[in-house]
Amino acid sequence: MTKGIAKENQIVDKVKEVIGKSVLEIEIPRPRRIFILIDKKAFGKATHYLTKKMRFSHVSTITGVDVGKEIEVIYHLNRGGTIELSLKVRVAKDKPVLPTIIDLIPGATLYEREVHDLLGVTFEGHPDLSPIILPEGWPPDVYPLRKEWTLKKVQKRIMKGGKQ
Amino acid sequence: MDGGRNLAMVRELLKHLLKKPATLKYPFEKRVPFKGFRGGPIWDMRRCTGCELCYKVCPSEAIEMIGKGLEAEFKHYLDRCLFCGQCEEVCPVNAITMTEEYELASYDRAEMIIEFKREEKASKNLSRSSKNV
Amino acid sequence: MVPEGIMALIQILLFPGFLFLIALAFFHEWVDRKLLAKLQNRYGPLYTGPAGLLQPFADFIKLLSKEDITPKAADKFMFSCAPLFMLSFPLLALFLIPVTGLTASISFEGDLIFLMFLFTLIAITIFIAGWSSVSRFSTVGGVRAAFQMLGYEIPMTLVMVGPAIAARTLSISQIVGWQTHNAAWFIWLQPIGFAIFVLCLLAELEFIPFDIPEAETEIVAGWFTEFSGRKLALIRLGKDVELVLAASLITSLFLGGPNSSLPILATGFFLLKTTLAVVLFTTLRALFARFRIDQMIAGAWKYLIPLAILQMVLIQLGFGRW
Amino acid sequence: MSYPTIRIPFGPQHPFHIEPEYFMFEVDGERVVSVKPRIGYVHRGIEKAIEDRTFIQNLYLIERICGICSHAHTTCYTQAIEEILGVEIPPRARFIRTIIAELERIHNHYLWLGLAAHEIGFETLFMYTWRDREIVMDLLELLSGNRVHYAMNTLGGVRRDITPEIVEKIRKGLDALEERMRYYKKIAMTEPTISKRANGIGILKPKDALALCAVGPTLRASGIKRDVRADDPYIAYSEIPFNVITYDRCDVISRLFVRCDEVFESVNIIRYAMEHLPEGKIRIKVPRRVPEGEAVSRVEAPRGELIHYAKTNGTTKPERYKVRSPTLGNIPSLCKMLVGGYIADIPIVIAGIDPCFSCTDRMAFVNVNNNKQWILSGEELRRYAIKWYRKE
Repeated sequence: MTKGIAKENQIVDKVKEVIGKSVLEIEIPRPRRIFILIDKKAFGKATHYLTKKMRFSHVSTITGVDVGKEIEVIYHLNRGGTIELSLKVRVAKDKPVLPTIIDLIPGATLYEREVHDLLGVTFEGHPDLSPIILPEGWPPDVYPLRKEWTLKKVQKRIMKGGKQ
Repeated sequence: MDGGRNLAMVRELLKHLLKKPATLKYPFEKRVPFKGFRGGPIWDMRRCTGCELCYKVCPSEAIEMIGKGLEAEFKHYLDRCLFCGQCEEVCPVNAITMTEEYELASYDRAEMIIEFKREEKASKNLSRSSKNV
Repeated sequence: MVPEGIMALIQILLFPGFLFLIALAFFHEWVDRKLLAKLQNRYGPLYTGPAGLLQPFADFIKLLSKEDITPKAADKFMFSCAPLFMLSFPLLALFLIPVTGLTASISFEGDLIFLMFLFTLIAITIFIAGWSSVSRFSTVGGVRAAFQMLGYEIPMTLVMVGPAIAARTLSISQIVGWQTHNAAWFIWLQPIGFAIFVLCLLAELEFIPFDIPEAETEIVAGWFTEFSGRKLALIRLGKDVELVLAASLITSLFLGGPNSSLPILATGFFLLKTTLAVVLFTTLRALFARFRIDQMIAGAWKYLIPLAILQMVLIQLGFGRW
Repeated sequence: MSYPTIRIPFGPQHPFHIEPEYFMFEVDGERVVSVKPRIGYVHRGIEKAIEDRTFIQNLYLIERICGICSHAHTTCYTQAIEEILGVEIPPRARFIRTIIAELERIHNHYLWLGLAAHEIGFETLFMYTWRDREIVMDLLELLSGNRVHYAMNTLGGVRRDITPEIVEKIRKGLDALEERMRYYKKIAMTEPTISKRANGIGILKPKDALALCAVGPTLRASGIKRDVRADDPYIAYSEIPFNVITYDRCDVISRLFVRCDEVFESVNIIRYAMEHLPEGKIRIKVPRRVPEGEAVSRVEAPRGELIHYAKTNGTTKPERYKVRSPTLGNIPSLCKMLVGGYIADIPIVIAGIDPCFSCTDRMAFVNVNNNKQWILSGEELRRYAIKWYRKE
């Protein structure tokens, strides 16, 4: 499995040069797939470097995962349709704030709004974080994809108090 | 505006004057589904050993078991069934077969529940007991 | 009651009058739907009456029994009058067309002009219907109907006057008489005029290439979105009678109309030719996609009007005269 | 002198949408000034529902994300789970999956052609294309037992094999499909009314397409050669020669041509795959419990790049499962195309990207209204109670 990932290793080495110290985890499970977990501090520099210099200009999507105390936001970036680099950033659950990447990739507007709707991560600089998926009368503090909000808890909340 | 009248379309239109319509006069003419079509499933209660595998694997919980082991009887909820064939596949004794019946709609949800009883208790165990057989 | 009065009453109410025309309207709608279905490789209406013949009538009855909702914000008076005008204008216009012989029920010098005036009234009724049912879709539909009228009105009028000049009369009955005597139909004498007239009638009837005012995929049902129940039934009947009007206008102006004075023969010819005209409309309907409103008007002004003027010039030079 | 722009709502219920989506248009006369999309009306909360179902049950839930590209979703799902399991499915299964994927692409493109014709008011073409679509649906029913949800994919391979006489029937069906599509492409090129409504409409320049991350035929119609089947090959696409179709006129008519040519490509792919169908098993046993891990899997669905992200925690249920369907990727570019056009162009431009809103809305939360009605009726209340007590 290692023979096919020469290009991937190159990319990882270049990324290490630029933001070496704040790279926490790197994983290349198979050809054309890279997972990099970086510290929140180096997020701005990393995204700028990847999108502009390394030409990862296509964002396939942005995934939000509730990992207990923190929320992990994964940016699935793509170069030339082939290599898919998943850039992972962890954000504290009580203060989930991340800078937006719309200036780098305009196409990410809806994905950021989606993560905002469902997990409560606010993206600074995003022009319009109004709900895109959830219905109008949705209580603002209920983030359905968070683990603490189980199906039944949300139903109770919606039927009892929340505006619907 | 009516300049480039294209003849391909005109020829095709006139050809259709002679063609037989492609649509069927349903419900008078019905289309027979192909072999292997996944229609409403039925249980063969003589073979069933009550192993609960079909009940566990059903993605939409459309199968309800009453009783245990060899006395187990089934209530199949047609309105929840996905016709995915997973129960037919997982049944170790091939008691479940997917029929080729697709006209399963009904006005009353009660009729959409089909019971499969054991042999000695009721006569019509093999065939369906609800109206829309 | 003087028998002659009864005869007039029968003429108006029964034979070439309302009953006959409305039955003809249903029949033509049936022909249109069945042929369109045949061209599109499907059956069309089947179960009501022999081969679905009574389907249009059944639709009409069904609509009569449906609930009739008037939008709260609508202009009540205009909203309820529009369907009535929509039905009465084409019916009135049909009395100018000779059906059972060489002269129509009402025929006077200049009834062609009166007919053109009725056509414009129909278009205005459509606009009023759209405007008075104050919903976004119908307003846009009404405005589009008005735009479309600007597009097809001028070429249609120019082309309708063609046969009048050739026959040196402004009465439809006399145009028909002229064609029968000289045994020369205007379709051969003024082919360009005939083509333009058919296209303009398609626009007037709002059939496919020009069904912009009721483009279902853009503005739901355009100007008659808000109508339901009895009002919708009247509007649909009005549109069917309009189809009969268009077909009979083509028959009388360009296909020589009922070219014999014997009532039975005349009506037979009239029915045959109008049905042929409807078949022509349906085939065109199955052939095209819908234009955009700006394309329609641009096309009308860029192509139809110059061609109509060319036709007028040809007639003056004596080609269309015989 | 700017007139006050009036706002025309398109949706959520509108005759030309097959699904409820909602666009609020600011219109100045007939010109569109601004667009504000609002989706989420068929929001069934599939990702949350996935988290409390087993992997086998999820197979059928994910299949129902979309009616037309159901096979693409299950292929993506089974690929992701098989990658985490580290399992390699037999080559015959890979070829059968490719055949079904390409048949589904033909089915989607025929359906789209009919819808586009309906959008511009061409009823006859709509009727013809949907009649010919029956050929490919019959093939799929023959192969998998169902016209739409084929349920061919399962973890570890496919559920039904292809017998020689099915291959023969497919070959005959493909000839008919190819010949009809050639005719429709000729119509699209010559018929003046179609080119009037689709030529130069809904322009998306390559620069915008890349910046707004457009996917699939919408991207390829702006001249950019991007196709997951070629760039990031999966199942059997690395062993089958085919070429990626691009047109560079960036408007609705070039999207139509891209899709027409893709049908020809799919037909050749299926023919090649049927000739080189390897022998052997069609599925292998897969454990119920999936080890901890994560995977990103990408598939070229008929509408564009479809991406799934799976995260598992060693139990029989996935920890987190993210689905991003192609339509969500195309909505920003759609808004760019719509601004500046006419009202009359809105349906055909929206139809241009072949939106599938059931895919787009499969996100996170169960729609409570359905539940509420669901609970009130007696039978459901009883069954819900049984399920509830069995859980406690």
